[in-house]
Amino acid sequence: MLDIRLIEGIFSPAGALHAFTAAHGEAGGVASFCGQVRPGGGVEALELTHYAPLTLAGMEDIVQKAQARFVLDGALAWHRVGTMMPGEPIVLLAAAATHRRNAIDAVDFVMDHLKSAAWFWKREKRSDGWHWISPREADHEDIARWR
Amino acid sequence: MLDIRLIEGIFSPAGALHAFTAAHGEAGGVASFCGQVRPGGGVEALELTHYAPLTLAGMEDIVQKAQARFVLDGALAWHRVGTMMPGEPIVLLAAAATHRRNAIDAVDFVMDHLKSAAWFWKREKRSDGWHWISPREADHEDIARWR
Amino acid sequence: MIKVVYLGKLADIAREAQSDFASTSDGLGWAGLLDLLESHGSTELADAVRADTVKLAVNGQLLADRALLDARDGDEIALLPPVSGG
Amino acid sequence: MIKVVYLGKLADIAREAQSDFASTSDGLGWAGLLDLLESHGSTELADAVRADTVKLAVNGQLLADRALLDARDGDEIALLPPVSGG
Repeated sequence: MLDIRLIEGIFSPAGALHAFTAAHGEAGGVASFCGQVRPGGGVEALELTHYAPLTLAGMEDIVQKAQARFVLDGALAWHRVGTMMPGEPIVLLAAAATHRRNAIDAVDFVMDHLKSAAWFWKREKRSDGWHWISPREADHEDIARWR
Repeated sequence: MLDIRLIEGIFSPAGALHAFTAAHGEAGGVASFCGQVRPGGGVEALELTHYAPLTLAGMEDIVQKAQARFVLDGALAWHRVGTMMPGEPIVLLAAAATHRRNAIDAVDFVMDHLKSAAWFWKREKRSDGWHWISPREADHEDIARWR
Repeated sequence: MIKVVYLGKLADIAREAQSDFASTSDGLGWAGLLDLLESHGSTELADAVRADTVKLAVNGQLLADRALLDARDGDEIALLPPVSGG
Repeated sequence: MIKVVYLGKLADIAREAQSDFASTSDGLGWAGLLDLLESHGSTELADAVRADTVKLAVNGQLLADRALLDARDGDEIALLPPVSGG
């Protein structure tokens, strides 16, 4: 099962993961990663802009690459867009597989690619207004691991 | 926060993960892995025996090694003992960290070490009775990755 | 009419999320787009779009090379600066 | 009294989870333990415990070398075959 979504409001990672795991009772295991808006550093809000004609198709492409590379029973990739507050979830990934290494590696692979190859633009609100976030060098190093 | 437990009954991985994530709102992300009893192959039940004076201390030792190696805000390791049915969770791991690579790698590291270095003995019930499970060669290869 | 969509930081520089430009009988190419952005927008906008890291999509299809741009009436051009996602 | 705990497959071979052996004034060493297992249990049990992969713990402390065994009255010896956990 592939479950790939762009989400405009807040969502419950635990609820999503529970449903995904229940749908994959045949798998040996489920790996997941949930990224959340980090509080502190003066960040009051985070905004993710996307470009609808590319973004969801791009996420699907990344997850399909993961499916082609790792033996998976299913994968989930939910990504918030819009404005979110510190502590709120931004992205939830999950992969179910017979062998745990495939599940863990698939989550790792999809997260690296979402970071540097998915069509999201991020800005942070601080006390002095909004600031665009530039791509981090580390993100490009992370994706290079998979080549 | 370290939350390491041996659990004698069934538990809710989603509930545990929700509480762990809520306790780590300051982390950038939470990685997890949940292993469950695989249905099929004629397996009717799985039994995990442990040796109380060693098992929990051994799990704590593995998680502390992960903490020393990766920069973590917290880690959770819950492991069932006793008899469990197909589809039921066996083990839940979670790690919270500022940087996702640390969280994902910590889960991977702890799982590999639990598989080959924790004091659990596993047997499966099939139609013809109980069968002890031998260590898999792959488990030893997995742990060797971290040396 | 050709719609131009500004993503990320480019929307700040353009001071709008998108512009509608009148189409001509000729297609709109890369040089023509930069001229339009400079005349209807600002030199700053044209310069920001000219940066090598900005990619183009036409009707949701990424262009392999910006020099291939040939937009017609009804097309939507998206101007895509480097992403900072996840 | 010295308690011996059988883990995993060893409990099947011993047909019990643990045995209580009377202690003597001398400590119980590795050779003495194997003799006890053979006489009170079976040759099969003694052979299974003798396998290089079986480790010993005394009072919850793993022994680095089985030859170091020197159990006294009140001690608990655990016989630990290879794990198959997770």
